Amino acid sequence: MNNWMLLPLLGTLFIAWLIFRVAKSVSKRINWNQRLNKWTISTYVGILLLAVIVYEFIPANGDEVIDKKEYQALSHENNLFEKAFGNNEESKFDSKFLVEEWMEELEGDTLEIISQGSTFPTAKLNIEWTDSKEQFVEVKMFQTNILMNGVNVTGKIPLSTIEWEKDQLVITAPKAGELRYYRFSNELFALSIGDDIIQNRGIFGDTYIYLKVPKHINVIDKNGLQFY
Amino acid sequence: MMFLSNSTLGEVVKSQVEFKLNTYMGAVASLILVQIIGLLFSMNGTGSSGTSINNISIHVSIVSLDIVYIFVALWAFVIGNMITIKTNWHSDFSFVGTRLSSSLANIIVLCMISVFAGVTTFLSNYVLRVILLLFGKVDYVKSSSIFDDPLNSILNIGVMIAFILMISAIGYFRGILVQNNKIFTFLLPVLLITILVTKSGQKLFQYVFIGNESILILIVKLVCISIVFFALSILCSNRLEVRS
Amino acid sequence: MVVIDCQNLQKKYKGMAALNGITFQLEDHKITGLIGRNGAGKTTLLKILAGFIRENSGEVRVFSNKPFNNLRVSANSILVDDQMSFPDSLTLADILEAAPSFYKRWDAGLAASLFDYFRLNPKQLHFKLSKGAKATFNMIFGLATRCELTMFDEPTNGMDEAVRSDFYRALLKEYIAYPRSILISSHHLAEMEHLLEDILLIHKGKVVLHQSLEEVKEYAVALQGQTDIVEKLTAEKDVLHIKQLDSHRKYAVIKKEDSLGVEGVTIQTVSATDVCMFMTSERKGGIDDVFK
Amino acid sequence: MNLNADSTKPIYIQIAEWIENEIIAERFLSDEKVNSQYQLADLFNINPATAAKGLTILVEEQILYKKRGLGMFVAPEGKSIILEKRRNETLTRMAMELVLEARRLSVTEDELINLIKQENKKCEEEQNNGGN
Repeated sequence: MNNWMLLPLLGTLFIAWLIFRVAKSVSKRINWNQRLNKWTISTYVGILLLAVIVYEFIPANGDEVIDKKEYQALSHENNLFEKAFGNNEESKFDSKFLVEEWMEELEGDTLEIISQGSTFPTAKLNIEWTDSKEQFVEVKMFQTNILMNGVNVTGKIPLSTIEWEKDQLVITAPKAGELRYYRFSNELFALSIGDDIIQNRGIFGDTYIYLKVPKHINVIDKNGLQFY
Repeated sequence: MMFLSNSTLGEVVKSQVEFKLNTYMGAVASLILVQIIGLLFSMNGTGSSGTSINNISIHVSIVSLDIVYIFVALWAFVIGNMITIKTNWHSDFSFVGTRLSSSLANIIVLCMISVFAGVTTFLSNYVLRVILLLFGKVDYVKSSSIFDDPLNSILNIGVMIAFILMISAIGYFRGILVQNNKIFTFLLPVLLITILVTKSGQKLFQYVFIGNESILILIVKLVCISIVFFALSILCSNRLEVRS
Repeated sequence: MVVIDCQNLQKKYKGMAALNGITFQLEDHKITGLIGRNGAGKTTLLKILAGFIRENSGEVRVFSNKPFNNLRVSANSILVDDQMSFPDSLTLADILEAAPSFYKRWDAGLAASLFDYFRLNPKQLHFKLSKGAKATFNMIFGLATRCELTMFDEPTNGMDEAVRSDFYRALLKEYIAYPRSILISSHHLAEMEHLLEDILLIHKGKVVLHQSLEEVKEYAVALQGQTDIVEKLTAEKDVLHIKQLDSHRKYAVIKKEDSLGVEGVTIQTVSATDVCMFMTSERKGGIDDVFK
Repeated sequence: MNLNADSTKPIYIQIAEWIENEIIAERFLSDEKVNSQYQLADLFNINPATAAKGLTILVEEQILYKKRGLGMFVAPEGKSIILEKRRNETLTRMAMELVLEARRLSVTEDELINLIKQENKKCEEEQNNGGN
């Protein structure tokens, strides 16, 4: 426990204390009688119980929080893929991550890779050099698992788009957007015990682009997308 | 002929508990206000984590009990303290009672209030859930409800009750000390800060509150601490003079 | 039967002796007036008897128990004073409703009719009452408990004249209907003298006199007449009070004796109030001495 | 009903006298029950013990007698005792005052006796006149 960590806590306590002070002086002025008190308390308890029941009947329009085992499995898949990707072991790529693949014939001897729409790279790129003498470049795009607070949001994140323009591979980041979720907890955040905390269940997957390029082609990677 | 009525300690404590529950009804009602303020502060989530992937920022707002709980804990301290103020302590002696019976009745009432506060705090979360789901335009993650994991819910309620009880016990103890000697008003905060700042004090805190293997152990620890404070309070109040 | 038994009771506040060796016994079912000047120790004594505060030394027994922290004493005694407090959140009606579960002999009918008679507002909060209304309510509460030992500390403080006489009347009626031991402290002896059976006069933390009221009334006589004759009569006697009336006449109070009839001196009775006043005054001449 | 609290007479004596007056006025007849100490206390707003003391005096003078558990009753000869007593006490006292006053005014004993005789004659004449 750090001493500085106490400061925001003390701040909160101070604000709460102020609220108490005000509430106290206000309540002194109101002449609460016992009947009103009893009525208030029972009404409040009634509302609470009603809320519990109503909550059960609100249809679930959201995702479930995945459990620990599933989280570990997904995390493992991502790790395996990343390793294989870095080692150019195409055979080990998990086919479920594949988003799309195609071939493109280059006109010249250079391939320029351009990343736009974002100040930082939105995809990871790796190149496998082939012995082919032809002008064909093979492209595969992958997307690995993304988890936030135990929610699988993989399908909800739009991917970068890839376009060919005269020997240029243009990777455009999706338009800036926002995903907002509420997750309700029965527990005290401050008291979460052990290392199995839902808040920690996050996997930050990526978009991967795997190119097979003939050796004689010169690749210009201005934005440094290449993965080493 | 004298007609002396004999009351047993149990009878007197029972009457005092009933009387005090009636007396502190307003204080219990104030808990509702406290919880509502806490809920308003919790509207935007008590904790949130966010990250940005592919230009998309993802926010998960966690609506937990923490903010409400901080308010309620403070409330519990104030209530524990309030029970010891002169009018309340002295009014016991307008009726039948000894210092022991008053202390026991106060402790029982604090236990009952703590249970009420713990349970309502836990349930107040559901009011927020319903309000956010019905009136807020956001996606939400289907989160566990009481019925999904009853055992865990009960343990969570238990730890809340135990925490509130402990804080009210501390508040009560503080009140009794101040009734004994006004100097404690200043002495106790100084003592608390000293404990929080020193290494050994922090170790003690860590031992008690952090790194518990299970919630159950934490509950047991909290209840034990409460018992210690209550026992000290009984000892300190047993010589307290009234209306002097 | 003895209700209160004090032996050499002492109590100090911050080094100052409030009670300095009080010894007396109180028989049951008597109305006793606890009389004394301000600071004589009346309130301290009553608080010790009620078990509110603890004596420093000496013995105190109420119903043969030490009153401090004793349930039996608490259940059978009540001390009504202006410091009597009730929770701020309860109305007067709430308080009266809560009382029967504590006091087994609580007389709800009496409480209700006195409450009506004195036109108290049942929805009023105790701490918001005026001084007089508070005293009236406390008095009603004290009477309705029907405790075997009922103690009043300056009960009429703040009450107006009409309420005072109503209070004394109510107290007497209650006492006749349900006899109990009543101890009333006051420095206005005259207004409640008719009620009392005994007087317990204390001064500077000590008991000066504990006798029946009639005895106190006959305790002393006043001699009034020519200075030289009065002086001759009171020579070698215990003079309680002496006052020069004019240039040749004197007024002296002495303990009562027979055969004082001497020409030139009139003999007058001395009221209980005056006896108490003379016995607790510092100087024989009273305030007049100061202006000599 | 009020007693004279400022009177030099003790309250219990005033109580005793009140009962005596009631007996003389025949509001209590012989062998009839008189007010109990509690009734007297209530009536005169005094402590019952004081009232009891007044009753005790009358019992000692045999004006009243006590029946255990029932209360106090007027003795058959109660009224005559009171009259006798009053005659003795009151007249003696008045005679004393008369003598003192006469001395102060230098009136001789014979003159005083003559004065009394005169007064007595006047009274008798008035009674006779009234009778006719």
